[in-house]
Amino acid sequence: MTQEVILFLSITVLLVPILSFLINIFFGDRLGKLSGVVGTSILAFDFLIAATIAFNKLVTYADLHIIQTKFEWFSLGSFKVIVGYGIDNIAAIMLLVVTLISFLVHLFSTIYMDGDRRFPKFYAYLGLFTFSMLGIVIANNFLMMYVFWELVGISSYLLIGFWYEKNSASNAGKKAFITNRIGDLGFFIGIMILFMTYGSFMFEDVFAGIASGQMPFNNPTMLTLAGIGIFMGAMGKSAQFPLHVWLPDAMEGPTPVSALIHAATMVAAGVYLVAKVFVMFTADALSFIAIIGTLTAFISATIAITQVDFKKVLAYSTVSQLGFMIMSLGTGGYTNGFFHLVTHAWFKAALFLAAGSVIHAMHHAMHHMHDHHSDPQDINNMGGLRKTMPWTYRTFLFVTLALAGIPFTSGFLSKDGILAGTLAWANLTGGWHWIVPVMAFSAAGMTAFYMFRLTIVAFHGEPKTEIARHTHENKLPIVIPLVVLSILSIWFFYAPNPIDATGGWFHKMVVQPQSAVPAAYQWDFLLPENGGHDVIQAAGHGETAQAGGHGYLNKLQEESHHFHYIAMALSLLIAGSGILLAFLIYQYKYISADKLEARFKGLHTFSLNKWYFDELYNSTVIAFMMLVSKSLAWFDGTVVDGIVNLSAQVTRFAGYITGIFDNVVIDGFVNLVARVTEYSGGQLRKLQTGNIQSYIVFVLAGILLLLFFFIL
Amino acid sequence: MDLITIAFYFFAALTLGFGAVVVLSKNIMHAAFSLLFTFFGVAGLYVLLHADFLAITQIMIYIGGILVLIIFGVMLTTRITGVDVKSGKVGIFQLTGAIVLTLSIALLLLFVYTNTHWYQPESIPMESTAELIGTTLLTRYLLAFEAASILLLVAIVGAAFIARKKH
Amino acid sequence: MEIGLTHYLIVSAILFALGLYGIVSRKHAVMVLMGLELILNAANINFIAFARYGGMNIDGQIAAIFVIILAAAEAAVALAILLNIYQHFKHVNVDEVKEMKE
Amino acid sequence: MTDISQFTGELLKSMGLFLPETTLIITFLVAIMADLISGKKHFAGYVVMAGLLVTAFFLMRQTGIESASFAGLLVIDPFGQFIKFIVLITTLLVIMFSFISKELHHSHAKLGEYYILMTGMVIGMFLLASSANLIMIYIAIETMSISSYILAGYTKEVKRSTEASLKYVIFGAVSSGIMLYGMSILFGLTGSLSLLEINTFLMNNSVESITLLLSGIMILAGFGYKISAVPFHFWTPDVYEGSPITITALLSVASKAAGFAVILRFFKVVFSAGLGSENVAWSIIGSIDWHFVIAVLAVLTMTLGNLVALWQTNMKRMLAYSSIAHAGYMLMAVAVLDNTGVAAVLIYFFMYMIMNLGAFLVVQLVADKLDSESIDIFNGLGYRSPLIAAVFTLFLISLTGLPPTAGFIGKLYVFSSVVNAGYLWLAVIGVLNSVISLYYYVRVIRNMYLRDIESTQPKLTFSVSALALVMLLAIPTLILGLYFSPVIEWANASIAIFTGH
Repeated sequence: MTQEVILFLSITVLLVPILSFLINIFFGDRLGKLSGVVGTSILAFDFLIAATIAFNKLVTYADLHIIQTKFEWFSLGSFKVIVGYGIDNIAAIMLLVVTLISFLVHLFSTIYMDGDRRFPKFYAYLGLFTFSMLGIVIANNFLMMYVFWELVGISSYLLIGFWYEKNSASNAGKKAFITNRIGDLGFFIGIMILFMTYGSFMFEDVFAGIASGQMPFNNPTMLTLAGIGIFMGAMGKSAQFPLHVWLPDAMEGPTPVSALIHAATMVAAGVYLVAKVFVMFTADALSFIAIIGTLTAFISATIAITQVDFKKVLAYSTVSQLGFMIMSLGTGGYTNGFFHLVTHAWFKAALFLAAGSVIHAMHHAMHHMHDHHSDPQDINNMGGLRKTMPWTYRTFLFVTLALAGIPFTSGFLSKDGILAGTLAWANLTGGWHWIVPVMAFSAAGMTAFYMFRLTIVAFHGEPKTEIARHTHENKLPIVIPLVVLSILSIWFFYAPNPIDATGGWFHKMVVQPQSAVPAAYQWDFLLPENGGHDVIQAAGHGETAQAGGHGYLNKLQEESHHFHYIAMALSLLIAGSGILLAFLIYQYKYISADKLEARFKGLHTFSLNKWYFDELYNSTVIAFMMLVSKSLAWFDGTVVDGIVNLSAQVTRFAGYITGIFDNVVIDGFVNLVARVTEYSGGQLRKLQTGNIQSYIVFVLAGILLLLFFFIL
Repeated sequence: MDLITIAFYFFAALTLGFGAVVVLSKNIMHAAFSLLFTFFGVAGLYVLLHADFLAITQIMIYIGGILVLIIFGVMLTTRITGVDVKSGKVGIFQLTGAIVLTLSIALLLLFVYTNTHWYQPESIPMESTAELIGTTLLTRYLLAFEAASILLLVAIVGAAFIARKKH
Repeated sequence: MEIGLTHYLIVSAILFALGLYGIVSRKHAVMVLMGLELILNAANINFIAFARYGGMNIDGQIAAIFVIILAAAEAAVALAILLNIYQHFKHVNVDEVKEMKE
Repeated sequence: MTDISQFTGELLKSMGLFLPETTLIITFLVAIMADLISGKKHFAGYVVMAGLLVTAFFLMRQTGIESASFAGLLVIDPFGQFIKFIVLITTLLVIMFSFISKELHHSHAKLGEYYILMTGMVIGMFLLASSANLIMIYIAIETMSISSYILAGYTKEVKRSTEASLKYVIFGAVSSGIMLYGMSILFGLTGSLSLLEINTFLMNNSVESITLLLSGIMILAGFGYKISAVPFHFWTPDVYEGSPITITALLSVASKAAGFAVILRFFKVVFSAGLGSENVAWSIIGSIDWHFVIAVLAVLTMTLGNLVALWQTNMKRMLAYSSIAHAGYMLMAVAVLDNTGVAAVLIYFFMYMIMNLGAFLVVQLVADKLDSESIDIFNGLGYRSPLIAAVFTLFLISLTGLPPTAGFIGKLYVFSSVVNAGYLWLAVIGVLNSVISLYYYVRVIRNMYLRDIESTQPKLTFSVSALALVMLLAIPTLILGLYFSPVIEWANASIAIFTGH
C-alpha cells in the first residue's frame, strides 16, 4: 500500500464518524432504535480502516518516522499557515485504540442506553466525539491539535451533561468545561510562544527550530515555559493535579461515556500530546511534568481507597493511572508511558464497562422491585454479584489483576517499566527526586488494595441487599465488549516474555525519539550514548532499540534495565501486600474495616472527602466574595475612615490570599473566576438604568475620564 | 470702551443670561421664550463676527422655524393649564452629576481655549459674505448642499409618518 | 482689552456647558431639546468665530449654515417622536420613559 | 474666489463617480412615488430592492478607482467600496427579512415609509463611507441617524418601540452635537474642514496636544455611538430591544459598518503621516498615542459587552450586548492603525455580517412564531424544530468564534493583526473575552437541546421562503469557515484608503 493510500485512508478514518453524527442528528427521530445499529456499524467500518492503516504503517513502513502531508491553509500577512496530518507509529496504535474502544462502546450502548429518550442523540454525540478524538490523533501540527482539542472538549461537555435533568450532571459538565479552559489557556499561550518564535504550527518545523538552538525570546526559560504551557493543556484533559477535580464529577455521564472518554481516549489525549511533543521539553519542564504526574498518582490513589461509589473508585483510579503515565514521560520513560496508555485503555475501558454492566443489572433489579431510592452505584448495596453475574465477574477480576499489576497481564508489563524507570531516574538525578519512586510505589500498592476492596465488596460474599440478589447477567452486546477487552489485557499481545516487555513488538515500534532541545538544557542521561552512531536517525528505525541488553538509546534506559528486577520484586511485593490486606479486611474480616476506620478516623475522613478540595475552596471563596463586597461597601463609605479601613482590609486580604495559596484551592479558582465574572457583569448591568439622561451623564463622565486618563 | 466691545458684552450677556434661564427656569413657557432671546443674542454675535448672512439665517430659521416648532411641541404635549407646564425635578443624584459634570466640562473647555494657539492668519475683513457663501455653496459645497436636501426630505417623510394618526 | 477670538470661545464654552446641563437635568423632553439647540448654537459660535479670526475662512460659515439646517430637521423629527411618546405615556418626562433597562 | 467654469468640468467628472449614490437617490424618489400609487404592502420594498441591485452594478464598476470628487468632499476608493457592498448586502437581506416579518405585517397596512426611510439610511451610509470632509461626515451621519430614529420607532403602536425611538433620538442628537463641537475645535486648530487639508496642516505645524485630544475624543463620541463603543454604547441595548427585529439587524450591521468606515478613514487620513496606501504601517503624527486610546476603548467595549450579556434574558438584548462585544473585537484591529488592521476589520465585518444577520433572522422567525423574545422560548427548540436549532447553533458558534465557522476566521485575522503589531496584552484580553462570550452563547445552545424537551410543545414549522433565507446565511457561515480565501483577497485588495498622496 502506498503512502498516498495510507494518507487517504487516514482522512477517511477521520471523516467516517462524522457520518454517524450527521445521520443520527438529522434522521435520529426517524431511525429510533436503529440509530444504535447504524452508529455501531459505521464504527465497525471505521475500526477496519484504522486497522488497515495501523497494520500497514507498523509493518510496511515501521522504519519511516512519519507518513504525512501538509498544505497551505491560508496566509496571515507574511505568515503562511501550514497544516496537515500524518501517521507515525504512536498515531497508528492510537487509531486502533480509539476506534476499537469506540466501536465496543457503541455496541455496549445498544443495550445500556436502550429506552433512553435521547437514544439517537447519544449516538450522534458519540460520533462527534470519535471524530474529534481521531482529529487529535492524526494532527501533525499545533493548530489542528488545538482545534480538535477544543472540539473534544465540547463533545465531552455534551456527553457528560447528557442527562442534564440531573442538576449534578449539568454542573459536572460545566465544571469539566471551565477546568479544561484553564488548561487550554496555558496550551494556547504555549502554542503562541512557539508560533511567534518559529513561525509555524507544524511539529517538525518547531522541533527543527528548537534543535537549531533558537530560543523563544532568546531565553531558554521561555522554552521551558512554552513546554509547561503546552503541558497545561495536557493537565486539563488528562486530569492532572491540580486540575483533576473535574474527572470524578464527570462520572455523572452515562457509564459507556465514562469508559470511552474518561478512561480510555480523551483523558489519554493529554498523555498523547506530551508524547507527541516529547522532544521539545527541557529538563526543567520534564521535572515539572514528573512531579505533577507523581502527585496526581499518589493523591488520587489515597482518595480511591475510601470511595463507596463504584464509578468514583474507578474514576480516581483513572486519575491515578494517568498520573503514572505522565510521571513516566516526565522521568524520561517515553515508551513505557505510552505503553501504559495503551494497556490501561483496554483494561480501564473493560472496568468501566463492567461497572456499567453491574449498574445496569442493579437498575433492572431495582426497577423490578419498584425501588426508586437506593443508589445502584453504592458498593455497599452490592455483594455476591459473583454468582448472579458470572461473566462480568470473571472479566472484571482479570482486568483488576491487570490494573493491580500482576504478571501475565499487560498492566504488569507497562507498570513495571514505569516503576523501574522512576527508580533509574531518581538514581541518576538523586536528592529529593527519590520522592518520586517512593510515591509511585506506594500508589501502586494502594492501587492493588483499593481494586481488590472494590472487587471483594461488590462481587464476593453474600448479597448485601435484596437488589443485589435479584441481579442477573446482561445480554451479549454488553458481555462481548468485556470479553474482548479482557483478552486484550493478556501480556501475549505485547511481548513474548511475560515479565519483560522490552523484547516485544511494542517497544520496537515505539522508540523514544531523540530530544530536540540543545544539550545544555537537557538531562545528560537522555542524550544519546556515545556509541558513535547518529541516534536521531536511528530513532526512526526500530532496530536500534535495545533488545536483550544491547545498544541502549541513552543512559537512562541502561539504568532502567539495571533496576528492572529490583522494581519487579518490589512492585510484586507491594501489590501482593495490597491484595492480601484487602482480602484480610474485606473477605476474611480478620481485621475489622470499621475499627480500622475508627483508628485512622482523621485520615479516612480526609480521604473520603477527597482531601477537602471542594470544601476548602468553598469556604475561601465565599470569604473572598464577602471581602469583595465589603471592599465595595467601603468604597461607598466615608473617605475619612478610608485609610484606617484600607490598612485593615489589606492585612485581611493578604491573609485570605495566603490562605488560598496555602490550601492550593484550584477548584476554588475556577468558581471564583466564574463568579467574579458574573458579579462584575451584574454590577455593570446596573449602569443601564433605562433613563436616557443618566446615559448621557455616563457618556460625559466617560469622555472626561478618558481625557484625564490620557492627559495624565 | 468702543462700540464693538459694548455690543459684544451686550450680546454675550443676552445669550448666556437667557441661556441660563432656558435651562434653569421651572416654567417651560418661560424657557421657550428665553430661548428666543438666546438665539437673538447669538445672531448679534454673528453680526459682530462679520457673518451677516448667518445672522439673518439664524433669525429666520431658528426663531422663525425651530422655535415655533418647539413651542408647538410644548403645546401639544403639555396641558398648559395643568401643573406640568412646570418642568418637574429630576433625581438628586442625577442633578448632582449634571452640575459636577457640566462644571468640569466648562472649566476644561475654558482652560483649553485660553491655552491654545489657534489657527489665526492675517484677517481679511469682508463687507458682505452673502455672495461668497452663495458661490461656495453651489461650487465646492454643492454635494453637501444636495445631501442636505435629501436629509430634509428624509426628515419630512419620517416626521410625517411618525406624527400622523394611525392608518 | 480688545475683543478677540478667546472672548467668543468663552461664550461658546459656557453656552455648551449650559446646553449639556439642560439635557441632563430637565425632566420635560422639550426642555431637553432646547438644551440640544444650545449645544448646536455653541458649536456654531465656534465655527463662525474661527472663520472670522482664521483669515475670514468661509468654510466655517458654510458649516454653520448646514448645522442650522440639520438642527431644524432634527428638531422636527424629535418633536414628532415626542408626540408619539405622549400618545403612549400621557407625559413626556424623559426620566420616566424607562420600560427597558439593564 | 472659486472659478465656476473650472468647477463645472470637475463636476461632470464627479457625477460619473457618483453614479451609485445617484441611483440610490433616484430609487428614493421613485419609491416615494411608487408608494403613493400602489396599494400593495411591499411594493416600495420591491422598488427599493431593484434600485439597490442597480446600485450594486454601478458600485461594481468602480472597482480599483481611487479618486477625489466634488472638490474633495467625497472620495472614491476600494475601502469605501467594500463598506458600501457590506451596506448593500445587509440592506438587501434585511428587506427580504422584512417581507416575511409578522411583526411588521401585523403592524401597518402599508410599509411604504419603511422602505423609503431604509433607502434614506443607505444614502447616508454611502455618503459616510466616502466622506472626506467634516461637514460632509456630519451631514451623512445625520442622514442615516434621522432615518434610523424613525425606523427604530416604526411600529409606533408598540410602546417599547416608541421608547426606543425617543432614547435613540436624544442620545444620537447629543452625541452628534458633541461630535460637532469637537469638529469646530478641530476646525479652529487647523483652519480647514477637509480631512486631507487638516492632515497637511498637522504635518507642517505643531498644535497643542490637549486640544487635539479633546477634539479627537469629542469627535469619537459621534463615531463611537454609531459603532456602539463603550462609553458611547448606552443607547444600544434599549434601542435594539425596542426596535422591530429587522431594524435591529440593520442597525447592528449596516450602520456599524458605516461607523467603522468613518473611524478608519478619519484616523488614516487625518493622523497618518502622509504615507501612501502601499505602506503597511501608518506612522501617526503628533504626540498623542491614538493606538492606545482606541485600544482602551476596545478593551472597555468588549469586556462590558460580554460581561453584561451574561445577564440578559431577552434575546434581542443579548444580541445587542453581543454586538457591542463584537465592535470591541473590531476596535482591537482598528487600534493597530495599519493596513493589516484595516484588512482584519474588513474580513471580520464580512463574517460578522453573515453570522449576525443569520442569528437575527432566526430570532425573528422564532419570535414571530411564539410571540415572545425571551431566551426561554428557545428551550427545547432542538426538538421543536431541529433544522432551525441546528442552524442557530451554527450561528452562535460562529459568533463565539470557534472553528470551523466564519466567525473563527474573522477572529483569527483580527487577533493576528493585533499580535503582529506587538499588542500581545490586547490579544490576551481579547481571548479571555471570547471565553466569557462562550458562556452566554453556549447557554442558548444548551437550552435548545437540553431544556423543556419533555414538554408537549408542538413542533414548529416555517415557510419555505423563511428556510431558504436561513440557509442562504447558514451555508456561507460554514463554508467561509473552511474556504475563505476570496474574502481575504477581496479585503486585502480593499485596504486602500484615499489619502491624496
